[in-house]
Amino acid sequence: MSLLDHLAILPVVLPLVVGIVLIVLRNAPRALQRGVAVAATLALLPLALALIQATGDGTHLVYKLGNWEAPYGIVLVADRLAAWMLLTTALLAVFALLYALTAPVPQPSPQTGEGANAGPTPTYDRDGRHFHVLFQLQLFGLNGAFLTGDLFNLFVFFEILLLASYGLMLHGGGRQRVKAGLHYVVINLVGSTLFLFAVGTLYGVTGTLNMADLAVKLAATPPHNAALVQSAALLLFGVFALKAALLPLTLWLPAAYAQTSAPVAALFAIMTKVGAYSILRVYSLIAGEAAGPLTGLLDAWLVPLALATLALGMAGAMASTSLRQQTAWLVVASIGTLLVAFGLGSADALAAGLYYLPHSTFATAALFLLADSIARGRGEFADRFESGPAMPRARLVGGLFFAVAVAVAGLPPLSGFLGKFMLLQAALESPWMPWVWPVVLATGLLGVVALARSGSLLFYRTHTAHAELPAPANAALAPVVGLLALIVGLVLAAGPLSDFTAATAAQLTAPQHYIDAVLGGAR
Amino acid sequence: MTLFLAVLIPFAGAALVALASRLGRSLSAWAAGGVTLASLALLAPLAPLPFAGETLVQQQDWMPALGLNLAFRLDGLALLFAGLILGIGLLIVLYARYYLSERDSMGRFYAYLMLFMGSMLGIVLSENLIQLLIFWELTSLSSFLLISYWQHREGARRGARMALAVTGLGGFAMLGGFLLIGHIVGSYELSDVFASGDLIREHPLYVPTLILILLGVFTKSAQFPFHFWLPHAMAAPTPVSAYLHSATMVKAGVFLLARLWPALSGTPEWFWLVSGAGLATLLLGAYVALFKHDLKGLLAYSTISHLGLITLLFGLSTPLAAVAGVFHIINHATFKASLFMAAGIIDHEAGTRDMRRLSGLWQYMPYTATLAMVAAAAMAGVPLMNGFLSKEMFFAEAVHIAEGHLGGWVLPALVTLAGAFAVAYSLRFIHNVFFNGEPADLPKTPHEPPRWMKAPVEVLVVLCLVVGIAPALTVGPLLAVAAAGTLQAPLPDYHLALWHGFNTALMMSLVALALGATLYLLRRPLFAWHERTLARLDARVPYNALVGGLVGLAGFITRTFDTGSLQRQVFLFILAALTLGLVPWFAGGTPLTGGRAGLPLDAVSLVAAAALILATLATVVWHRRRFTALVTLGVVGLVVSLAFIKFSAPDLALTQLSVEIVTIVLLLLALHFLPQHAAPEPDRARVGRDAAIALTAGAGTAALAWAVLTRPYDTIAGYFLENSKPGGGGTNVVNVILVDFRGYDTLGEITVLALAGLGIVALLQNLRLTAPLRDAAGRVWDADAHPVIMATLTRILLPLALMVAVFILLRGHNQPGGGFIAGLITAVALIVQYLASGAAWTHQRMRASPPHPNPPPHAGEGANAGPTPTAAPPSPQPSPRPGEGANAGPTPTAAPPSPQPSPRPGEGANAGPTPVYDSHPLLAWGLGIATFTGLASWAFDHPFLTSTFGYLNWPVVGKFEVASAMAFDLGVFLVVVGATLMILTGLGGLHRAEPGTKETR
Amino acid sequence: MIDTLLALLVLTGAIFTFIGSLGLARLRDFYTRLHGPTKATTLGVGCLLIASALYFSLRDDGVSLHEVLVTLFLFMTAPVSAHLLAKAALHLKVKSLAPTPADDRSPPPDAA
Amino acid sequence: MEALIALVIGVLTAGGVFLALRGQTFPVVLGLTLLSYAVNLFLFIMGRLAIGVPPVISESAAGYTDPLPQALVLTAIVISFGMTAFVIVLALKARAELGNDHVDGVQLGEDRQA
Amino acid sequence: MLDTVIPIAYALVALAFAMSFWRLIQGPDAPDRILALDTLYVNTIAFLVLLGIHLGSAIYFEAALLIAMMGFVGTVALAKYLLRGDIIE
Amino acid sequence: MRRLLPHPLLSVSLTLLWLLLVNELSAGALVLGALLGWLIPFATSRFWPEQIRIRHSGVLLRFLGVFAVDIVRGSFHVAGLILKGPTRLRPAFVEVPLDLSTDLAISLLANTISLTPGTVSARLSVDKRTLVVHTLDTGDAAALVAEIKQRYEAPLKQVFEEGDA
Repeated sequence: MSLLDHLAILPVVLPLVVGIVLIVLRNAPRALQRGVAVAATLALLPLALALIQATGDGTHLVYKLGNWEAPYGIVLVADRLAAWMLLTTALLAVFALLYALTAPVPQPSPQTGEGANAGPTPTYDRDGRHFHVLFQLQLFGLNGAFLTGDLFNLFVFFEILLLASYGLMLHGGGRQRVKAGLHYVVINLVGSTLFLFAVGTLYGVTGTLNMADLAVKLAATPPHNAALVQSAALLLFGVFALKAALLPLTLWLPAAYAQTSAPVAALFAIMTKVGAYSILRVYSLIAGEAAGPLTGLLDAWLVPLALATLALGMAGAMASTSLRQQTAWLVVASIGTLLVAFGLGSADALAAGLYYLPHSTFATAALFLLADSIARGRGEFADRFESGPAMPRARLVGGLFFAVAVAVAGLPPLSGFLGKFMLLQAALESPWMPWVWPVVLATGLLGVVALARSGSLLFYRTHTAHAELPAPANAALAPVVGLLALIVGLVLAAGPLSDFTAATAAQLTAPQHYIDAVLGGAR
Repeated sequence: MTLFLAVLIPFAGAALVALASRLGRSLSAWAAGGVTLASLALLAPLAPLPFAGETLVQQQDWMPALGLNLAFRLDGLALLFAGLILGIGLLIVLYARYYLSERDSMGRFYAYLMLFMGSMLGIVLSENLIQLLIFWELTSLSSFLLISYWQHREGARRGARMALAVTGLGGFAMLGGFLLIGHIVGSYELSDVFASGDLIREHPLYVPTLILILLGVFTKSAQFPFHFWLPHAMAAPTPVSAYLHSATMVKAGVFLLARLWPALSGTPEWFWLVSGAGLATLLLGAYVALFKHDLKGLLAYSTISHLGLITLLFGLSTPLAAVAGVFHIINHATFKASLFMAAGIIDHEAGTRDMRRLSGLWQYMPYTATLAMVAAAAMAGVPLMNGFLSKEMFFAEAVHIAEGHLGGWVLPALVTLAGAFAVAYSLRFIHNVFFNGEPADLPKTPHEPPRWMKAPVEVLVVLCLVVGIAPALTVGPLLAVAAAGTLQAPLPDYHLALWHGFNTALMMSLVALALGATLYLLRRPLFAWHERTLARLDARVPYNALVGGLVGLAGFITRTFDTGSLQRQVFLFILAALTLGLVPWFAGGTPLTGGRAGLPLDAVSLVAAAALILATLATVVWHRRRFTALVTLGVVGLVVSLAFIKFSAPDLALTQLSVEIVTIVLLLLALHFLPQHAAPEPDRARVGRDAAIALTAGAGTAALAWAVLTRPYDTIAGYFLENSKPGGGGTNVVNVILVDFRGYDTLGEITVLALAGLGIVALLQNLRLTAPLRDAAGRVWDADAHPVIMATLTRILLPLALMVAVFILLRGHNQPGGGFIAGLITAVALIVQYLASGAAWTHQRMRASPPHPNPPPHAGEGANAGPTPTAAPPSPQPSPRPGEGANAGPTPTAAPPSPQPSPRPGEGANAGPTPVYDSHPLLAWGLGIATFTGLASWAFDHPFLTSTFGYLNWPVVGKFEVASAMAFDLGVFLVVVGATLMILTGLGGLHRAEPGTKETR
Repeated sequence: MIDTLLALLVLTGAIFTFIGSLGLARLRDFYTRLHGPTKATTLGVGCLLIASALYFSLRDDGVSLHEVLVTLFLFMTAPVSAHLLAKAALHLKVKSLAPTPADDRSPPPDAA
Repeated sequence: MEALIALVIGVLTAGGVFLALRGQTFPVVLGLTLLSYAVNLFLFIMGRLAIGVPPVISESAAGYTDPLPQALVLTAIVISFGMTAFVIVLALKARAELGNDHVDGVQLGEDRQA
Repeated sequence: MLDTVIPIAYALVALAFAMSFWRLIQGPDAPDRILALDTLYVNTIAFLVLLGIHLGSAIYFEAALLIAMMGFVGTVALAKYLLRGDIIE
Repeated sequence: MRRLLPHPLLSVSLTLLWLLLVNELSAGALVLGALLGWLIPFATSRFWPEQIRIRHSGVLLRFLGVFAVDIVRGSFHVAGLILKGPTRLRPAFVEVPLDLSTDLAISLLANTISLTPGTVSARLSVDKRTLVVHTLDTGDAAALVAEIKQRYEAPLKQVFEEGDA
């Protein structure tokens, strides 16, 4: 076996090993730590691309951990969807990390009640201990979750990425952050409990944990077990919905994302997508066309909830009083849009959702990063929507804000528009169309209105500064530019990319291939 | 891809212009002009094609699968608009160069202008509807930037946002409309759409399609009731108004009417909706324009009115009306742009646009006045001007359409009335500004503008005249191709001439002129009446109320939903889970109880279960008596482990027991720093509600458990039982599953543990808590920190416990036990030392000795080639606590417990008074060993974590097993010890923080 | 014979275990209650463990002595627990039937 | 026996849920611990109840219970241990940052140490 | 002989368990509860030993050993909390 | 010697312990046990800085014998008291002055007292000179103190402390 045969596990093992190395290097010169962290994160890119390449022809790369056959051992399954998620994660991680390395932590404003501190402001990765370790292990958790083909293993990786995210979320501390973090942690712990109840029940009925095997077993569920497995599958949905922040389980998100540090919030842009991914992965397998009592299980739930989430997200964005808060609500809205696509379930809709997924990830991440620069540039006014001093380099930052806002609002010519276009087009065939269209279109408009108001307040309605404010460094803006470049890339390469997502969607709507690839050896 | 390039040039030019502005103000103007010319030059050679009756379509794949391609089209209509955009654009560039003041950033202005120009060109040259929409939205965005150009002005900001919101609304609606068209036709290409006109009109979705598209059109072209944004957009610099709000952007709406005319028009719905809105707008705009005191306000409403006129023409659905519409588009662009520029000149030179202050400017700027008068005459529809010609055609069509209908006089009467108002406001524009006595306290003394500021106006005014006098010679061919492009069909028979004889239309024109003059003469009573009545109606009020209401509603929803309360979140989550879990059962058909026989009940179990239930209840009831609750929780844990034992899970029992104790220790540590008395419950209703949902949740899980337990199942477990020994080399199947079959889970699990440790370390940073000096009852703590008897005895226990840990670790593969339990035993044994002898004492002793027993040699000699910790006692660590972080020097390395852990020189310098044992190396070693064991299988061409085992037979010792899984388990062991110690010592170290220490980052 | 001994040991053990808990439940102040579990229960478990050792030694033809370990642990830890609890009770001034000794007022040797 | 176990799980869950809904951090932690007991038991019994047949291979064994749920529970126990530890420390951190031990940082009634 | 004794022994141990638990609930003071918990641990050991003899399996031995160790640690920690508040100092 | 084998006694005990743990007496177990018995004291040597020296092994053995008997006696005694009922008890706190000085000996004494008839050592004074003992049923406090000193303290002092002071 060459290293290439281990391709499916490399994106998982690499961050783990690097995480361990970084624990070892915790007292080494900072440059070395950073170098290792950046190199490792960058290295995920070629790996993800190689996986895209390897799965591009429809192959399911099945990696049998411990060399045990499929339903017994744990398998990793890399298909187009997994590769797509990995690539998105890797790209996002690079920029989030770069930002953490270069941008200085904002001075705590008097409002947050922290004492003023003297001395040079550190960058985010120096604001607390173990940033890089936590960051790498977060990637370990994310990549593991995207690749696993085992339901319980998914739980384990959920926990890894959650615990790493707790550490990252609370990194640096502070009153509001700790409060938001406490909520985030507790609600997710309750969620994990539910995950176990659901997995347990599924095992108790089917006697298996492998997702492909589960799909087979569940499809053959006898009628006297129907409600039981439906119940379990819906509970599982509840867990994923919580991670995805689907209504009514949204409430943890706005505070958590708004209060954490900018690079972490940016990285978290992918976190809700894990929930969405899981919904897609699991229910495309166990609730597909020929899934016995589970057929169409989520049909009645997902779309209305996602639409409500979208609406609530936009309402929150309209009502927000600071940019970070608004961005957090926009994350909610974007997840709503994404899940509308997943909920519609047709191949076209899935393709639209999958195209929209990296877009919304990059766009909201960019907005988080930019909000941080803005907050720093406006001194004590931070990112609150109040008339404040004109920030230094307002033209440049304002221009970036405009571009990012266009992306987030889903306006042309950026990829958000294309995603929504694809989504609306796909919705045409669906009975949900009379609901999807008005909500998606109306919330799009609300997003424009809300962001126009924010931009106008932050950049236009200014008075002269009475104090010297720090200008945002190029280094802090570069990741934003980078993410924007990715979004532009999504537009320019929309053809091939949408073909890829269409192929991915086709793969997902025909789960039999997945099942055969995983169980082929055992049967 | 010439067309594509022509559209692209302004976009690229925007960047160029912005860059050029760094080199000089005029340079950016030159650059902007150059860009416009370049685009023009690119298009010019293609112009003959439409004249030859050809339609140029250029296409490039973008998202072919979705029907979205880069496709451009040059036909007559496109050519006309492209010409208008670029031609007038060029004039505006010139004009703005002189209009903008020193304080205004030229580069920004021209960059925005170029963006807009490119977007506008994109709209008119698009072949693909979705692509058209993209450019459509881009015009909204770039006009937002242009309107808010003077961002320090409140009006500009508001106007820009309003314009964006209203046109944005239209854009989103139009997206829907286009998608429906695409759905009906199967393509977004205009060529296909034109070919499917009948298909569209007969489709059941025709009406929604039409309404959605018209929403886009009406918002963009400021049609009633969406007209109100346009006057507010006048806060923009005048060149912007002249360009966007007369010649181009607002024309995008009517352009679209023209563009989709072949596909959508000809139905009653089209007729009523379009011409209705047009007529209303025509009248309203004309009426309001008369009463505006702001020059630009007057022009804005006039624009609205004329756009209504054009809309009305397209709404009439006859080919001739469409031709008239196209014609009026041209004419309106010329005269209105020139009027705006004239207004800008007046504003620029006189310092105000308020007609109540302006008057008698004729004597200061006669030349400008002349130009303005000619243009205003065109606006009023005075003969010899181009405005007259199209208005004539319009009147004729209005009469023609109304003929033969009951009440056929209504439409002609109304349009004549509108014409009269147009005459009146044009008169007012001229008379009020240039005559009507002397000017009153103007900010500046007016004078003629610079030469080149007038030039654009001159050009346009000349056009007005030339077209007005000799239409057939000048505009005739262009109108013909443009109209042909609109109709996508042979042109109707029409005749462009100044004189058509005495017909109805001429009569209407004359009536309008006379009536208009009368209206103007009667202006004083009219103004007074208007002030009292209709002036108070302002469309902005409902708009603001709507937006305010939306924001308020959004705030209300958000606040109602998101109260920032964790309890609410948890409540919602549990409610959601209950709903999800219960819903499937309502369908019926699934019995709760299955057919599997159960085990008989026995007394001991009953007692134990009763104790567990009571202890749980006690914990719940006494949760505010915290210490007691903790003790009862201990009982719960104990009975749970008993249950594990009872039902054949010794491994679980061992684990549960150890975890239980460590958790209690943790909770005790926490309890010390938390308030000792709980706050009272807020209200009984809350408690009742929570109790209800808790009981429901309990009942739900109990039912779920019951449902599963009473059902038989097939499991994959047989495989594990069969393969555990032959395949995994161990007889304890649970352990083999953990380290082998599902070793990957375990790797993840220890990562979680390590993460918990690391996360806690990060969390503890800067954490300062003051420990209470008295207990809950107010007693001072006992003075004896480390009771001698306890300390002595626990020291004896340590080696014993370590021995047991090694035993448990080694046997794990074959008997209940394993790395996790062994790790916890070790950690607990060390914790007892902390408990009994104190942190300082223990840390001192742990510095030089490994806190874990040296693993037996053979455990390290399996597949795992890594150095065993035997060789590597963790090196001494200085305090990693941040409080002591004042030491700037590099903290001594710790890191990989290398085989020769020689401490760096100078290390002792920053070792604080109470050294803290650093568990990081343990953690790193543990994770490292586990991961490396997994990776080692790569060397043997096996997947990650493939295990291997064998039997060795040594003299004296005898035969024993060596398995790579054991090395993995060793890793688990080390992580558990490391993480547990890290957590507990971190927490235990809290009190050492002096109270009141200032936090430092 | 052995069987009887075994049964006797088991029964004795169980009875002592019972009596220990009975004392815990019945006696009227903390300090007297402390005696039951510390001694009777410990011995009870000791008896049971000896029975177990005997049982497994007989059954599996080999000496089974690891029960001794548990006994050893118990005998080492039970008095320490009892001592600490008594100390804690004295500190907390728990109600006592016997007059409690005066507070130990001398300064602590290693006050933190 | 099955009914008894189901009842026990139900009670544990109910207690856990009730405590998780309290306002102070300490009962919430207690509640989470109870919930984890409940779910561990639940997951465990998914291998059905069996007495005296531990999954340790030996010649004399009468049979074996399903080992897989046990392995899963073991993993779950460890994970919930890590999580509990984290949330306990977080509760302390919140106490320090928020000044009281309410989950939302609001003051309800007295807090003697504040 | 053994077979008749074991159920009796079970019953006695169960009763002991119940009484210890009663004391735990009853209190009245914290040391009482800790003592009761400690006794419960010891009772559990007794139960485990009985179970071992009953089922003829030595597999429960480690659990007993562990309970002996862990019960001690728990008791010590709880008692120390009463004495000092801070248990690791 | 001390470097190579810090606590010979401990090592032997641990080896024995190992044999008990694995519950078999085989060459392999012995080797491994001895190895662990040798290694673990290294690991824990810092926790046990002082040498434990035992003199008068005979005294120790006799003490252990007395102790074992007393445990059984004590248990029966206490069991009897419990069964007789709570009203018959005459509990008391008795202060025992100590002659022992090392922590180990004091601790062992305290434990011995706790395990034997009707007594629990409740508190050690801070100066380690007095041990407060709670008794379940005391007739004569002085006699009890004397018995404790003679029966348990004297042998312990002989074994662990003679010649040290």
